[in-house]
Amino acid sequence: RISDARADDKPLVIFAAASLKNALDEIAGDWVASNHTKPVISYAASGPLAKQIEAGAPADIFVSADLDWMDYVQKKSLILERSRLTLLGNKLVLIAPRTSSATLSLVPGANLAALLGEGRLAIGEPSSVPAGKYGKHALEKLGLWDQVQGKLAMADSVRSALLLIGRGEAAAGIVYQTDAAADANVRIVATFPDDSHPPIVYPVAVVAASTNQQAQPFLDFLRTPQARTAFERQGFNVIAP
Amino acid sequence: MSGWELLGLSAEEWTAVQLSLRVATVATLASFPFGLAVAYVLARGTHPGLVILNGVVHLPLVLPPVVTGYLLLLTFGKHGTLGPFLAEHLGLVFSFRWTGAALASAVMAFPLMVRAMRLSIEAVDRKLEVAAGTLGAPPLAVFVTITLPLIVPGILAGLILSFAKSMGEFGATITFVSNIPGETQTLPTAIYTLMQVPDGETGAMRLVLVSIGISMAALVVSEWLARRASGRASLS
Amino acid sequence: MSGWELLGLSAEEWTAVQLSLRVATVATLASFPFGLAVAYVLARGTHPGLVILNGVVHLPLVLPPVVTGYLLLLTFGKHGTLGPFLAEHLGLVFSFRWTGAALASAVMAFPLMVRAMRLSIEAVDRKLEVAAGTLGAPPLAVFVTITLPLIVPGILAGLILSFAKSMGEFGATITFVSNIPGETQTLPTAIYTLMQVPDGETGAMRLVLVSIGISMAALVVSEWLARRASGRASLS
Amino acid sequence: MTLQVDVTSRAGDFALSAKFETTGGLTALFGPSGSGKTTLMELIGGIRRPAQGHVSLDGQTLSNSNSGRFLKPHQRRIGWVFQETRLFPHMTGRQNLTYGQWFVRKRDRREDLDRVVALLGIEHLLDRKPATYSGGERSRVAIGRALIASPRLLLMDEPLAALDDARKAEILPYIERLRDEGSVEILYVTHSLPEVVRLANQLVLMSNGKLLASGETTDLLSRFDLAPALGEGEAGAVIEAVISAQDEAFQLSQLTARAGQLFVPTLDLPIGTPVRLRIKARDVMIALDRPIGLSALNSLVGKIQSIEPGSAANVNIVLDCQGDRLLANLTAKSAEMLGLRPGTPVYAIIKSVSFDRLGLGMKP
Amino acid sequence: MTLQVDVTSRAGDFALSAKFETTGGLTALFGPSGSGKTTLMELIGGIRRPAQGHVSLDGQTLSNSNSGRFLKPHQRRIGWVFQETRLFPHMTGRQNLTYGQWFVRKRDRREDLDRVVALLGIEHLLDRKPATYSGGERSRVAIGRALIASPRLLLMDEPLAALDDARKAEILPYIERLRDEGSVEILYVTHSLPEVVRLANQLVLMSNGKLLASGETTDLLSRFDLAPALGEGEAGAVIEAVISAQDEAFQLSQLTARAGQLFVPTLDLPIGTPVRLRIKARDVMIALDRPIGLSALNSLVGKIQSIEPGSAANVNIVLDCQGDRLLANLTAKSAEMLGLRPGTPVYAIIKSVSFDRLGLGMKP
Ligand SMILES: Nc1ncnc2c1ncn2[C@@H]1O[C@H](COP(=O)(O)OP(=O)(O)OP(=O)(O)O)[C@@H](O)[C@H]1O
Ligand SMILES: Nc1ncnc2c1ncn2[C@@H]1O[C@H](COP(=O)(O)OP(=O)(O)OP(=O)(O)O)[C@@H](O)[C@H]1O
Ligand SMILES: [Mg+2]
Ligand SMILES: [Mg+2]
Repeated sequence: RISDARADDKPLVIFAAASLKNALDEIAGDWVASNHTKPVISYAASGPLAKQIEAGAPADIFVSADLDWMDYVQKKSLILERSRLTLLGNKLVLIAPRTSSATLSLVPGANLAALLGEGRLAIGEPSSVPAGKYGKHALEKLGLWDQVQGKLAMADSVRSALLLIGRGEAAAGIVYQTDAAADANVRIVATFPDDSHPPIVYPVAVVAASTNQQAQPFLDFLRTPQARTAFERQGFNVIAP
Repeated sequence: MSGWELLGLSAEEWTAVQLSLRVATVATLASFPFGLAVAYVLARGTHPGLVILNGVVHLPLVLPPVVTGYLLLLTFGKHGTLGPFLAEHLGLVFSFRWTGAALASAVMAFPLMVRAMRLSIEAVDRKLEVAAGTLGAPPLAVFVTITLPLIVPGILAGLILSFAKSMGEFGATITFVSNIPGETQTLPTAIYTLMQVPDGETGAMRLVLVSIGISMAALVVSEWLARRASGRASLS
Repeated sequence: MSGWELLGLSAEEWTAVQLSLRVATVATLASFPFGLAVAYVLARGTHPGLVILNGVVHLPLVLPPVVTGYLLLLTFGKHGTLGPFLAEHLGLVFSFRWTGAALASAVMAFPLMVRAMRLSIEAVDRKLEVAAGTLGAPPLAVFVTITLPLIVPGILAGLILSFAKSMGEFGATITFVSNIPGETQTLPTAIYTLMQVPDGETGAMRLVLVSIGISMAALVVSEWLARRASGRASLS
Repeated sequence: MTLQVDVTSRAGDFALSAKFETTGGLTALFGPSGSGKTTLMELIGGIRRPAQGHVSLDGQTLSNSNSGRFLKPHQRRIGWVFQETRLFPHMTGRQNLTYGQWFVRKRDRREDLDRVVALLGIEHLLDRKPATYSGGERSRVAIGRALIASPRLLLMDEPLAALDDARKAEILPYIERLRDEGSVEILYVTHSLPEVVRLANQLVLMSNGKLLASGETTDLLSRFDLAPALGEGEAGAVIEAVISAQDEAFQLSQLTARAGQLFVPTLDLPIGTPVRLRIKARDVMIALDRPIGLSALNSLVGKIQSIEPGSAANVNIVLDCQGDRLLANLTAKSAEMLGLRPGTPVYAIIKSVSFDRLGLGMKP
Repeated sequence: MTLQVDVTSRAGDFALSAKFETTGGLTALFGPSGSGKTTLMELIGGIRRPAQGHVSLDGQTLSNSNSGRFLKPHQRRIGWVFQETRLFPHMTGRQNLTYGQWFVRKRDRREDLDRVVALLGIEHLLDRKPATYSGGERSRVAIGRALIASPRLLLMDEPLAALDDARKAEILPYIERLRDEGSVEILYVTHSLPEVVRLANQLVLMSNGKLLASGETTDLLSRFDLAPALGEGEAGAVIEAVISAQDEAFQLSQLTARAGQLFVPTLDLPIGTPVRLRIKARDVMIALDRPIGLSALNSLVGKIQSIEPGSAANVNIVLDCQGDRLLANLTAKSAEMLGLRPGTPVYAIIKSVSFDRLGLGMKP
């Protein structure tokens, strides 16, 4: 059991957004290779993770896919504010099923409705799923929101949205570039301009209650070139210096 | 001022309440004949292949709901295995429709419904069915006049379990038909969404109470019906 | 080469398999006495207050699993209503421990277990219990020697439903005790994680098959036991 | 109507084999508890599948292990009065009673609810569920239910066992009528010999899964060798007679048998009707001279045919009364005191009141 | 042991009220189907709660509607043989039989499994579950189960109804022994008058929820006014006698009653034993002169006390034979032919073989 382990080889417990699994698993491997104890990573949606930290979860590091939930825990002084760092960035793309030949350039006034036709636009649930939140913001900024508001299919995660598009249920959708690039069933139609939405970032921080000496070193490890390669291989851009 | 305003619900939430009722009712009633048939076959059949059917029936219980939702998508989606066929020949379209939510609920609740009915069927004294046969009743008539009335408790239990499960089903539904207000946004998906927003708990709890209220009402009705039925069947 | 390598599982996944088995078994067995007691009271009791108990038992079915998980967090968490008390006086710690996963599973499966057992208890011929009483058996002895053996089918159904549900329970578990490999990462949460990343489906489906395999084995055993029990009880 | 049965069956340690044929009317199935009577009925009714053999009714094969033919119970029109009644617990008395009517064609319906209800005295049960019936009330409703279904073969498994004599006496004439109307054949299990005598034209004796004997009731009941199977004190002769006069003043019927004239309690049947009566061996006294000043009305002239030791203190005497065979059961002491030997001419004395109403009826 | 009952109860339309007291031994509960016998037993056994009244056994109050006292069945040590047997379906015969033993203190145990099993002939059922038992086998196991539980009051609800006469004859002496040992009181429902005569020292007659009469069996059975309740052809006198000689050669016992000497089939009891015997009215003949050359061994000297019209063609004659009251049932025609009047001196003729073994036994 985690709490019973001796302090020196007590593994790090990382609460991380599920979308980072591939990259973080690889980096964790590298971390072990450089003579550290294997960290324990609990992947879930950012919201539950934040609430669990609030409820006293034995986490050392919180990697959020969402600014709001990191702010939530910070406001409650559950993280070490000085350790907080904006680690990764991502891009938002408009995708369609692989078989689709639609084209569209994402400029104000573009005819997204025509691209959808009778179909729906799959998107993360805008109030709870970060990708949806960014997507809604971008569409509003581009003045396209009203065109599609009644045609949304709101998924519970960006992966579910991707699935809906990949299966051809939805005519198009908005997901992260990282997810779109890895899925052969979808085709990227266009990338949203960076200024159409707040920067897509993945903040990380050490949990305030953590007593694990390895927490800060691991956070530092996430900024090494080795880690950077791993993140980039999954399509993220590493923002942290 | 309408009822939902009294409850402090938004129009959208009120829609979700109505939709949930519809989805739960349709899911329960539409799956009932299938549930009953499967329960009967599992209770009475002797074919060794039934072990497969039994396994399949239990799958929605065993699988994480997202997986079930995923499999539903592969099967009943617009481009799924059965989806196009059903749409063309029976006019049944599930994708992004409340019918899809009902299907997801029905599938998730199916093992519960089947098990309750099966238990009741297994408890029926088969000597009574034999007696009905000797009075000239062919098998179907025996089922309708003897078996069915005797398993009313199991049927009611199956229906209420299915209804309650439908009121709470969320994972498979949202994966299968996503979350479209007015079409597929049921109470549980609305609650889930609220739970995912920082400080959304209060709003969620209000909906939770509505959901509990509906389910408890259904429960009380089902208990009352069961009591009536068993009161009719015996007393001593 | 170990079994899990043959199945193509990683060490972590194998841990999740073992943990799931443990969680499902403990959840099922530990909730059994409570389930049986509640089923008995609901089947036989006449107190009007039982309608409340009945409602509470059904709650985990009605509520979206995240809500149940959240309520568990509020109740049994480190800073929850009962958590500190239980930790101090009974040494029972649930928060972020496999025991918590078992608790979540047990709670989620409770309505299913109770209903199955209750249906069986209601089907017991009470004249037999009366007969046992006239032979001098006090109520507890009647329960153990008459009622219990007669409801074996319901007990087995309740146990297998609980076990299967535990193998698939995900929403309440991940909300309550997170998804910590080796501690709270069960098969369904592991599957969920894999479903959340690109190219994770293949891995997920492998785990799904493992999960199905385990559940089907449990199912077959339970059916066999049920057949044996009923074979013992009657034949004609 | 004829029922042909030739079956073997096995359940656990219990093996049954039986071969017999009936010629219509009512056939009693008689034998100790556990001898296989219910099992045999189940084989005939199609509730149990014979291991070997065949059953046919009126020429129609109901089951045949060679051809594999096996009609389901509902295809046989074989009605049952089950030993454990098997009433439908969720139905009222009325619904139970009329259940079978739904599945009979109109023209095959023979029984009317009201008549059956009145006969069985179950008016008060019509609107109640069986859970509150008494034991005998359950049997009565079960009998009614089977009757109203108008089967062509009726299997009755100890239908009157739970009833008092008064109630039995009301129902028996009705079963006789059923038997004599000829539209239904009856197989009747009972442990009561008076019922057998009264009702059965044929008798099948079972013991331990085997057929001990089968044939005409009259013949089997006159066989002293079957006495152990039939029960102590129940042996007797069955003779045939016709009603030759009615004495209305004293409410007696005078019968003429080959043996002579007999007075019996009045039978409400026309003069000339052939009847059958059972004279229990224990009710027959022997006198060397025609008795005078004795209340017994019947004395028949006969000759002792044989004297055999019976059970314990008794001897069984077979009398030949002008061709009618009579049995008498005396103490050995009496036989000795009177010096009875085969060939001794004697009078057989029988009280009129000793004719058992349950065992006296039309010739089936 | 004494049982005091004074209860009223109501179930739906059926109202029951009964007040009687027993003085130990075996009390028969007799009455038509639906008259409330089972209900009355349920009130005594604590399965049903009386609306009013009280039940006490041996001075211990079992229920009392005034004080609100009501012992649960398992606190009463009242055993049951249920009309519908209620065997435990999940237990073998052996487990069913020994079930009650777990709950009796060692010193209260009176019955031994092996003996009961042998008596009831149920060896072959010990390792089987009840589902495959025949009807009669179920009753036998139910009887055994109740006996082995060694209750202080045993309620037997038509325990022998499903059994053949041979089996009954084996079980009856055992019930007599139980009755005479005095450690258990028995309440016994039956529709068979011979069983009543043989077993019951007291009789409770029920009709339509009411107590028709209760008292000593001897007294009630001699009352012609109760004949309709007792059943046709079953009226008879019960007289008391002692065994005065044993005729081993002819296997007869000679009894001495006030009425005179009687020969009956041998009773395996010592000389001097008081016995009770029932002489059915239908088995008694009347002669004006002492008969000669007649096989009947018994002729008692008496005087006609009264002649009453009986059912149909019959008259009921009460005889006074030196203080013993005898009943005779003759046809009116015989009575007329013999010119019988009250006061006429007559001989009552009775065949020895007509004494019913089922109805002949030690004075209870
Ligand atoms: N599966 C079985 N294994 C062993 N014996 C069995 C099985 N099924 C039935 N028997 C036996 O077969 C015998 C015949 O049963 P059946 O019910 O035909 O008797 P019955 O003549 O109707 O007796 P009763 O008059 O008591 O009703 C019984 O002794 C019963 O115990
Ligand atoms: N709830 C009820 N409503 C109406 N009548 C009832 C109810 N319960 C019992 N009775 C009636 O009470 C009467 C007495 O039943 P009980 O079982 O005591 O009869 P019994 O004397 O044992 O008859 P049997 O010899 O047929 O077993 C029956 O006529 C029965 O129908
Ligand atoms: Mg039988
Ligand atoms: Mg009764």
